Amino acid sequence: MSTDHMSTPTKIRVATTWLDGCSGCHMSFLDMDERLIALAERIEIVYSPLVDTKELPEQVDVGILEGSISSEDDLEKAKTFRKRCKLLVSLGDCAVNGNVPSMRNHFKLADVMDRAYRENVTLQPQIPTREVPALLGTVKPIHGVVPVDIFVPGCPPRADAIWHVLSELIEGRIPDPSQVTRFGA
Amino acid sequence: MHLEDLAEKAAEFRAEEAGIQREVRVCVAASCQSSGSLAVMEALEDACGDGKGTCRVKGVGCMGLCSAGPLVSIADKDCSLDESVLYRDVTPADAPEIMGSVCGSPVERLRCPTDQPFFARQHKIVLENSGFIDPDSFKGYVAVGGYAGMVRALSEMTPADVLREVTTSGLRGRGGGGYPTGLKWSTVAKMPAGQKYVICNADEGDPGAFMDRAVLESDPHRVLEGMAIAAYAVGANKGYIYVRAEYPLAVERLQTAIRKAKRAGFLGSKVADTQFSFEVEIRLGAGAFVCGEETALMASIEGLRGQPRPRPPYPAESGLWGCPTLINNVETFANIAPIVREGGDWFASIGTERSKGTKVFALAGKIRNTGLIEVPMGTSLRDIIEIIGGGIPDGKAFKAVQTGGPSGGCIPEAHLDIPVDYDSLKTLGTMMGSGGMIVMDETSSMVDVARYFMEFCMTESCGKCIPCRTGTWQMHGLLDAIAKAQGTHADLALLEELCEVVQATSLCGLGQTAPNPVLSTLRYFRDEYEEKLQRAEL
Amino acid sequence: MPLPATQPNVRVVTLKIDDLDLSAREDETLIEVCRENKIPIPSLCHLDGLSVWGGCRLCVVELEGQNRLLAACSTRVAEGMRVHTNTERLQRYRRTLIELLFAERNHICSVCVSNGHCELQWLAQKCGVDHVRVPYRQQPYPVDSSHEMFRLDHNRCVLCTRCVRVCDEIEGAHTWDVMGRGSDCRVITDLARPWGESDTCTSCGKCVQVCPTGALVKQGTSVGEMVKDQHFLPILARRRHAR
Amino acid sequence: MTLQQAKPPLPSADKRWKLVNATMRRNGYAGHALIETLHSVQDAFGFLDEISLRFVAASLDLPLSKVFGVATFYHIFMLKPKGRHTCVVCTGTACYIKGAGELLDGIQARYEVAPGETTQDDRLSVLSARCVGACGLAPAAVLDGDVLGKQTSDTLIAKLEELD
Repeated sequence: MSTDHMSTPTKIRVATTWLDGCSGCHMSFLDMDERLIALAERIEIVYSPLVDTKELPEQVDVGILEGSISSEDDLEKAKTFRKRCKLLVSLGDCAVNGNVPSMRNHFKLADVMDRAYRENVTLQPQIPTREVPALLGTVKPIHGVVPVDIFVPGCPPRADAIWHVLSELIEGRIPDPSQVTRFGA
Repeated sequence: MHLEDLAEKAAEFRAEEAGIQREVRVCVAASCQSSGSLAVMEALEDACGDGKGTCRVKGVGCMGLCSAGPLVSIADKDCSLDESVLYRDVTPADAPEIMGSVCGSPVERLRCPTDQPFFARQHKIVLENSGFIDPDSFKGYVAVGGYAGMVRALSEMTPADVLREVTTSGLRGRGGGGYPTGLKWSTVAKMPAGQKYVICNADEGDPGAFMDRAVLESDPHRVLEGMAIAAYAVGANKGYIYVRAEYPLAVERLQTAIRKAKRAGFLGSKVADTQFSFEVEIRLGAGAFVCGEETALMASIEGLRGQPRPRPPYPAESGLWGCPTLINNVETFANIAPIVREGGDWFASIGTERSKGTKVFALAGKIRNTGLIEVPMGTSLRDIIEIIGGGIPDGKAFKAVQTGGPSGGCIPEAHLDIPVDYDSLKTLGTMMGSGGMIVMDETSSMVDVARYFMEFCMTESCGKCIPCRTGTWQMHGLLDAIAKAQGTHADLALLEELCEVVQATSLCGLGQTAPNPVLSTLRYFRDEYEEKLQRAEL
Repeated sequence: MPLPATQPNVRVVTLKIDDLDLSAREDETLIEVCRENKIPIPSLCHLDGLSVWGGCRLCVVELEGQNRLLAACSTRVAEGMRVHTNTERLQRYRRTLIELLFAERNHICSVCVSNGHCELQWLAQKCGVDHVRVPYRQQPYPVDSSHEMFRLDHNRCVLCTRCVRVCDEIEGAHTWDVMGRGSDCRVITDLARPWGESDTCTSCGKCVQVCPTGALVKQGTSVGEMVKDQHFLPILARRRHAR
Repeated sequence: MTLQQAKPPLPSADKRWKLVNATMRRNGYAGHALIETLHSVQDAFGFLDEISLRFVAASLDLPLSKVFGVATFYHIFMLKPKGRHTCVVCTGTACYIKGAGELLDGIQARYEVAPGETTQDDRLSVLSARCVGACGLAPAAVLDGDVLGKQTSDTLIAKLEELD
């Protein structure tokens, strides 16, 4: 992390995305309210569902992932984030431990699909095959597929916790989120 | 009863056999029985019948070379041809020919030379009667000097004298840990008088170990005698033998032995006409390896789930039903009678500085002579494997020898010259254990071996403490991934860390030693792991 | 587990825990002395008023001059002991043990009725467990809602056996026990039949109150609503003991 | 305060219950005779069912959950009836090194049963043991009580095929 204070501090380039989750962690991020303004002076969001950019840049300082790895698409995104981000953050319980999406792990994938797309559907029950990414057999936390540097548990982590983590990163320190959040918090 | 009375009895029992000119000994221990020795014995009995009672066919205990069973030995009176002739791989059809042979011209085609190192290099104390006496015969045991140790202790020694002999002998527990037996006994003896127990741990659970089984099946009275001496020394009047239900033959022979010893007044109230009383009861295990751990074993005797409890308090202080309890394993008790009989100094003259006496090993795996051996402590592994064991069959190369079962480790070629004793094995990252020695050749994968033992520990974990219950599951998963060439370097790092945590935090010995097979294969065969990781990461 | 009977004349010993000079009765265990003196020791199976179990291993401490770690719950104090309760090594081991527990069953805190009032969740935070490095076992377990007042969710059970002990030692019913072995262990009522069919359960609810997690809860509670109250335990234990 | 627990009546007229009762009587109906008693039930009936567990619990005055906990802790106790024949494959270290895995794989391939399972037609139960102590004969299996040494998958299956 750059701590070069000679001139105007360079902004930290941050990318975020949501994988299999409810996007609640991103909502919690927005709950930072007026602190977002202060944050905007220190970080630059280069890619996120919250902004318009459609391409993840090649070089990113901090990548923040919400949600678990449930589909081929999630897996690809996580790998790309890992490749392009210096630091990777797992934000929220789904990213950190699989949380609610992982509750389907107790069932066979085919049974889950049947329940969702056949048993409870009255009109044209069928399992979608096109334009939706294939689901993986087992839902995993992000660090189950790529190395992760910082874990911010919580469902969702409170805005204060996210603020703490980002502030520490801005100051060039590696945060210890267990001071401010926990599983299920 | 005094020693002279016992000697008189022994002489009397021997005299009953005076008319027998030829004794045919057929091994009827489990391994030879599995190879059909009972049918051989029957055929020999048929062929033996000259009606004059001068020939006797006798079922005896283990003769050691199990891979060549059924084994039969013939001893002809007044024939000095190495005292007896040993035959291997005998079938019922061979019986007439064997019985027809006369002193001096044995059946060469079946002959198993007894001057080969497998027999010649052994030194038998625990197995001294094994293969000679009928395990079901009380008279047979007394005739060869059995119960002399007990009678000597009861009639000529105080409990303190016995403790002194056992301490002087330097005997250490043969169950694995190597705790000094004299010290253990003294601790129980020092507890205030009252109800005390003696337990014989015959829950031989290490896969690949069958020493205790052989002792129980071949010479059960020896174990009872050892227990009785122990009970006298520590002030106990009740003993339990906790034996695996998987050893029905051993159980049967123990039951017979207890019944006969009791009838002869050598167990029960007023043992050998003294004020000392000692009752022995058998308790069956029910398929739980963890019950080899002493606190779990006691829980099992109490009719509970065999889960260990934290120590201290040690059993010597608070054991069975909260009473002071002495627990030793079969082989330890089997050493007691000779020690009392011959003296602690005699025993201490055998073996090494810190490991006295002999040790029985069960040789198995990729080795030519599979079976049971007894050698002085300090014999080198190389002697045991290459000379006594006859080396590796099928022209394969030696890779490792595993000692100590699921708690032990694998020793590579480079360390084969170390003397086998408690302390040397420990420095190699393994342990003596109960005496199983599994030899592996170049075709064995050490990652597979580690996974095998971890699977064992995982399924045998009692479930009480977290590190063992779930740590072994995790380690097994990681080993499985690595063995299937699906593991990463991160997996290996995690495996090593789990090894440390499980070792340091588990409640009992099972968990504390469960990582040993992994750690020792990593220490000597790390390249085999690395190779699999590389294949996974290609 | 019965520790040896205490002497009628109990002596006092002095010892050092984390550089604090302390005195204690010689029949006390390390965890009791630590709790008295507000030295935090993590533990899941130990509970004041129940017998010692020694299963969770979270309370392991270092004793100077000894290589082996000791469980504070099952180690009596001794004169001159020098104990360390929170070294880097111990912290690392405790983190791993908690991770192992989270991976063993399906503790999904966010949808648990005990969320916010769970000892496991709380310990994870205290010990700095912010993720679980080992793979999850992914073994599904049943939920038993057959009892009219209480519910048992095996997915959240840590096998601390507090329920078994309180039912046996305090209530005297011994409705609970543990079946199976290793990771297949499960707490059971009677012959492992549904709890609601138990003819030995007195529905006293002590098991629910002592359960550290959301494994045993009251019916009708929703996420985060299950708050447990264990203050009864030392009082009952003392009175039972006095008889 | 002593509340004597009356001994329960035998579950049925089946003579085997008397053997079970004898074991308990010999041990003075003490709770610590539980494992011995379960052994005698299994010896007599081949497995432990709910009736027998309840009878033993009541006779020894033990909690049901404790009896069930013990019965499921020890691997030797079976809660379901076994097949007409039982084949125990030894998976001790010596047998493992010499190919016990292949024996189990062979049985699995031929009869589609894993250790601990019984064939659909109740003909054969397959079990694995942690060491039957016949290491000199590795790999070994025990078929209806008889030890078969130095087996290969083919020889063992040939033996199993001969069963009725």
